[in-house]
Amino acid sequence: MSADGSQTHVIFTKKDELLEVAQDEKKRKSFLAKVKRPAEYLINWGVKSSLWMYAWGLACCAIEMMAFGAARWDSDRYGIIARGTPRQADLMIVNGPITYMMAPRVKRLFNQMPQPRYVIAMGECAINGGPFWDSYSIVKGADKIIPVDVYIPGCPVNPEALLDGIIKLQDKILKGELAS
Amino acid sequence: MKEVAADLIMFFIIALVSIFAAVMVMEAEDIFHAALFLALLFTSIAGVYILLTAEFIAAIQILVYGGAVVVLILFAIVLTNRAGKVGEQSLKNLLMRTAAIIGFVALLVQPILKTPWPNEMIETTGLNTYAVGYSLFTDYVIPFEVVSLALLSALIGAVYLSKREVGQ
Amino acid sequence: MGLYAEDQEQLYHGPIPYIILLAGAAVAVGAIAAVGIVFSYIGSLGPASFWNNPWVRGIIGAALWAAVVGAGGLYLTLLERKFMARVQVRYGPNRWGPYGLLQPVADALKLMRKEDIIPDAADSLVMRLAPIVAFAPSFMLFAAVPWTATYVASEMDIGVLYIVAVTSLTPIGVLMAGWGPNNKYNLLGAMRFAAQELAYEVPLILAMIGPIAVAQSLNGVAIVEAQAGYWFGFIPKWNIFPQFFGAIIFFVAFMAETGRIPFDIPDAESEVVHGFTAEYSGMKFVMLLLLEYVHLIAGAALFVVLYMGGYLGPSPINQFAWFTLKLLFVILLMMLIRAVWFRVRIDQIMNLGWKILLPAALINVGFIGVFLALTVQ
Amino acid sequence: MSVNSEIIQAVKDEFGEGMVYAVDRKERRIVLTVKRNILKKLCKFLKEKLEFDHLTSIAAVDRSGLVNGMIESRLLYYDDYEMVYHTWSHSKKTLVEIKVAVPKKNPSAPSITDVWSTANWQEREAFDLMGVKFSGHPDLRRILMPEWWKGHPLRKDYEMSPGKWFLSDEDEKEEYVLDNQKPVFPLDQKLAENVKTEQISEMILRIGPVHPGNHGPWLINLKLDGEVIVDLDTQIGYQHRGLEKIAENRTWTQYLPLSDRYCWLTALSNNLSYVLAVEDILDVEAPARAQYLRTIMLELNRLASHLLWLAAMGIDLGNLSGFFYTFREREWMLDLLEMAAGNRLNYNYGRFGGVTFDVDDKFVKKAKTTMKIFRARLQEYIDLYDGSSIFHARTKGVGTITAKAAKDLGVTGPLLRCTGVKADARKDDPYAAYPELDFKIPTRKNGDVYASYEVRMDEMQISSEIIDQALDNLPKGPVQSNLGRIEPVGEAISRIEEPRGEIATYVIGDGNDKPYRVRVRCAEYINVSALGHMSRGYKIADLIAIIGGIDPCLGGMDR
Repeated sequence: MSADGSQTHVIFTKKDELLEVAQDEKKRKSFLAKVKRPAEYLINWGVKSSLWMYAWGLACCAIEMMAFGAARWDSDRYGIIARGTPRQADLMIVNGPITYMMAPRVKRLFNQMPQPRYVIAMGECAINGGPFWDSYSIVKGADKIIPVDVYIPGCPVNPEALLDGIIKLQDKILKGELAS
Repeated sequence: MKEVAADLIMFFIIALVSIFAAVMVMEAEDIFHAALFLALLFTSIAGVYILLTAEFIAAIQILVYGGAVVVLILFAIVLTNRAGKVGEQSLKNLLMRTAAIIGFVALLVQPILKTPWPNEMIETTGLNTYAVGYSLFTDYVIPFEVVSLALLSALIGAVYLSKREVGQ
Repeated sequence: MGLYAEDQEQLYHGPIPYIILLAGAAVAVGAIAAVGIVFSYIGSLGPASFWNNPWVRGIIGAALWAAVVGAGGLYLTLLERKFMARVQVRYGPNRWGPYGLLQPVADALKLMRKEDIIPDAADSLVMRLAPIVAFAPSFMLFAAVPWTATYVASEMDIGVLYIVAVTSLTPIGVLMAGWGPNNKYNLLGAMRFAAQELAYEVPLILAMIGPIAVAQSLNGVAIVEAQAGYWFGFIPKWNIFPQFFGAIIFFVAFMAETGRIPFDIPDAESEVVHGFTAEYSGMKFVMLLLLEYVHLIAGAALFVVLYMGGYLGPSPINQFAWFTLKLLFVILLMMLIRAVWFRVRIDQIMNLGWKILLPAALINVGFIGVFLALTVQ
Repeated sequence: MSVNSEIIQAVKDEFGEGMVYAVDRKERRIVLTVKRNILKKLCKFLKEKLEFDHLTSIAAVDRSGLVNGMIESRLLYYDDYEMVYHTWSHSKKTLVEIKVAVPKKNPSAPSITDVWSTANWQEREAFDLMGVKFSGHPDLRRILMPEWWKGHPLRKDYEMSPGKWFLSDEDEKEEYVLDNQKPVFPLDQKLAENVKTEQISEMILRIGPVHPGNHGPWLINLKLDGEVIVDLDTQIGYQHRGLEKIAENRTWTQYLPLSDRYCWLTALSNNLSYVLAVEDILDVEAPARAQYLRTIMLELNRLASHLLWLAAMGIDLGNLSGFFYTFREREWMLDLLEMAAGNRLNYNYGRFGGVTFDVDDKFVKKAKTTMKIFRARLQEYIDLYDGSSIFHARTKGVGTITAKAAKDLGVTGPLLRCTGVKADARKDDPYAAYPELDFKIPTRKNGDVYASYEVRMDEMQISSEIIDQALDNLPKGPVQSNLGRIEPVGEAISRIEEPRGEIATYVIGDGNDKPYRVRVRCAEYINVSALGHMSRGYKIADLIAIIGGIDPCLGGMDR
């Protein structure tokens, strides 16, 4: 968004609401922290150990995501399998540039995922538009429309890098630091 | 004595469920719900058969009515357009339906009271599957075959009706 | 695993994984044997004992099998993932717990915690009830499966017919799951499931007539006992040998009823996006997912009872263990088929069911009738 | 008398002297500059009398920014827009370029859809991105940009800002409602009315934009009678990144890595297509070693791409193991490509007058081993796929297309060769080291999905043999020639056989350090436009198999 506000490309509307929710969560945590910690840890462990990713493809990184699921990297080792419907997915890997035409769909798919849900911005395009930064049809980053947990740079991202990103995300989940 | 009491309790539960289901088949606003209540009705009637130790009949009841007939009805419903709910029922409609049901029950009261119901327990051998099969192929073999022919003709008729002509 | 072009020769990992696998198998067989011993003890107490009262036995049996089949279904997913992985030159889950053994636990924890979405346009009551209605019947049928000669949760006269009758209720639940969420893909998947189930129910039952006629009983235990003994002293008198034709018809039909590759059109991912489970999340999805696996166990159990001599086997391990081993064999066979076959198209499935399997099953029934008329008396 | 002069003579005899003729310096292409009113007649004449049965590409050029008054042959110029048509003859093996000037005010040209059906989507694209209207076009609407988009991005006076665009929850809801109620077949008015009144006998199913069987975000609107496809309308553009416009804002060299990204599976072909076009303008040739390296890499890329197609085919038809097996070997190809170019997907390997890096003996040795094992593995796939009767049942007689229809629809690559047409740019219009190598072009007769499967399997075998040959004959020498500052003047078109068909890059340089216009014809875009023709009358499950057979790549479709 430019300083004068003339070009309102993207607005993430619910920012304030999210802040409030986060503060409430903080209060609740301090009150019941001691009782809930082991249970939360257990649940978080379960969530992080079975991150089902949404099987979709946007661009080049989708091919590397497929390679990540295939024999050499075998995402199944980490309990990561691909589901074809957002209702059963926990992890959305935004693996390519988002066009203005695609953006509403991406947001809707994200909204269709049940909580807890996580987003990885895979590759430069999903981080800030990447090599197409000055194109007329590209949203400059996935975080303009949906909250993103982990950013993985690369063009395209190697499967190793994706694995690293997912391990980072798992650490975050175990600690309970969530973006969405 | 204890077992008879348990059977009675089970019978009343099943009877209540089946009456409820039967009424709801009529009263459900959504046709899909009505079909589901029909499935409940058929299944609970199978329960009555089990209480009468007619297990074979119960299994056939579930297999044919619960499994096949209801599934076919549901299948037909999902193939049609989603019609939505019927809409508000008027009071007059409700009263008329109630009157009709009461009239029908009143008609049944006389025969129910007059019929000499057998009051003693019938001894079962535990091999009633065998008995059913035996009587089906000896005493009732002609009706059985006639019914099967009727069903076959219905089947062929259905195939003929639904078959699309070549080039259409 | 030979994933790099250079290490084509280094396929051998050394003996340790195999030793551990064997040890694991030994432990599993031991556990199964222990359960079997408990069962045979209960069975040996006689009909007058408290444990053999129909009510007590029914309730205990239900609770026990709820736990065993539930956990079994859950771990069957792990077994399938590991097995498929090995077929597909990879490892499968191996990070969480030793050899990935905690993977199903993690999946279950996550799915329990998952938000349960009921869409606005959905028929919410039908959508909520659907998993239960679909799941309950496939669970009920374990009541009649004879695990040992003396232990059946509910020993009834109509045995296998009860199993078939109860299975036939599943499509109702699945159609509810298709209708409730108001999603076209759910509906398409459910319709495909129901059509498939209807088409294959008839050959399935017709194929069952063979073993039933040989045993002259619908009771599972009687059917198994009729297969006791050996031909020439070493070939067991299982129905699968004289009735090979019928066994194949039964196998294909129950594979189609389970809805697995090559007959997995109800939840074909690339066509109808997981079919009738498309709109479900959280625990409801788990129930619909387990439906497939419970169906798988039940179908395999029925196959073992009807054609593979049930719990019969040479004495060194007990009857329950034999049953379980045969069950696992059939299940692994189906998993292997799943791993290497393609998916059939819907009209091809219907053709196979109505035009090939049904006449074949009828002919099979005729043959068995003639055979029995010639041999018996 | 050469083929080219014969063609020119024939055209002269038919249309007289009212046009300008030229032949480029390599005798590879004839340039005809004509007036708008005879365009359609000329196209018909070329197709029917001279067997120009393949329309390669249609490019719209905004001439308003051109400096230097470029090429003398453009005598008929008096306007700011021009349409450039390239047509190729499979039998004569030569290229004809037709140029038509179009007025700036209300730009319009006659539609040639009824001459070559493949013009349909290309004209829609020209309308979408350049705003040229085509009179007589049956279905002229936007194709790559959403319908609410304002302006035509490829015009020189287009502002890059997309205008006011935002996404709040209300907007999303509105868009959702619009999405569901809008008639999806604009041509079918009766159906559109019926959709409004909910009285349709046919069911409408929307596959996409995100669907596991789609291979990427695009939308297929299906009109179904039961499970049988009555009609089909595709909406693409969900991955349109505006690469042709971006090219005009980068220098010639800066655009090299971006040209990889039309289609990520065939990055090397795309890249080399651009490089070859620019080399054509500059009139330079890469050294022999570089030509051989290009050939090796192109074939490795073809193998990787075909293996991914096989994997996707496995998933689409329900065989998961196929996916894992093929990806195992695909990783080897990527290892080799990474070893040579330094990246796994987008290699950026081509340079004007050469390639980026040389390879060493280690690479040669590894490549030879890999090819040896790969050929054995290929047999395994044939056992896995061909050995399954279900695979035969799912693919034989599905998505059948005749040779005539395929040529008319502009389909190229394995999809064309599986109908019996022996058309391959590697033989017909040779580039890199292909003329020096000995290889066959596999064809089949049936034109169904199974035939295209067989063609691709044969191609994999042949590709690995080509790589072996090229490795054996790899000459010594430099891999890069020194060109200095790159500011080409002129225009050129290059044709390359990428794994999915023909990619043609049409480049105009006006002496600046930036390209004036880069126009890409990707095989996927044209092949997918034939989907409707191929899938009408088949079932939904067949559609998945047909899409698998077409092997779409979203990047190439949307660019």
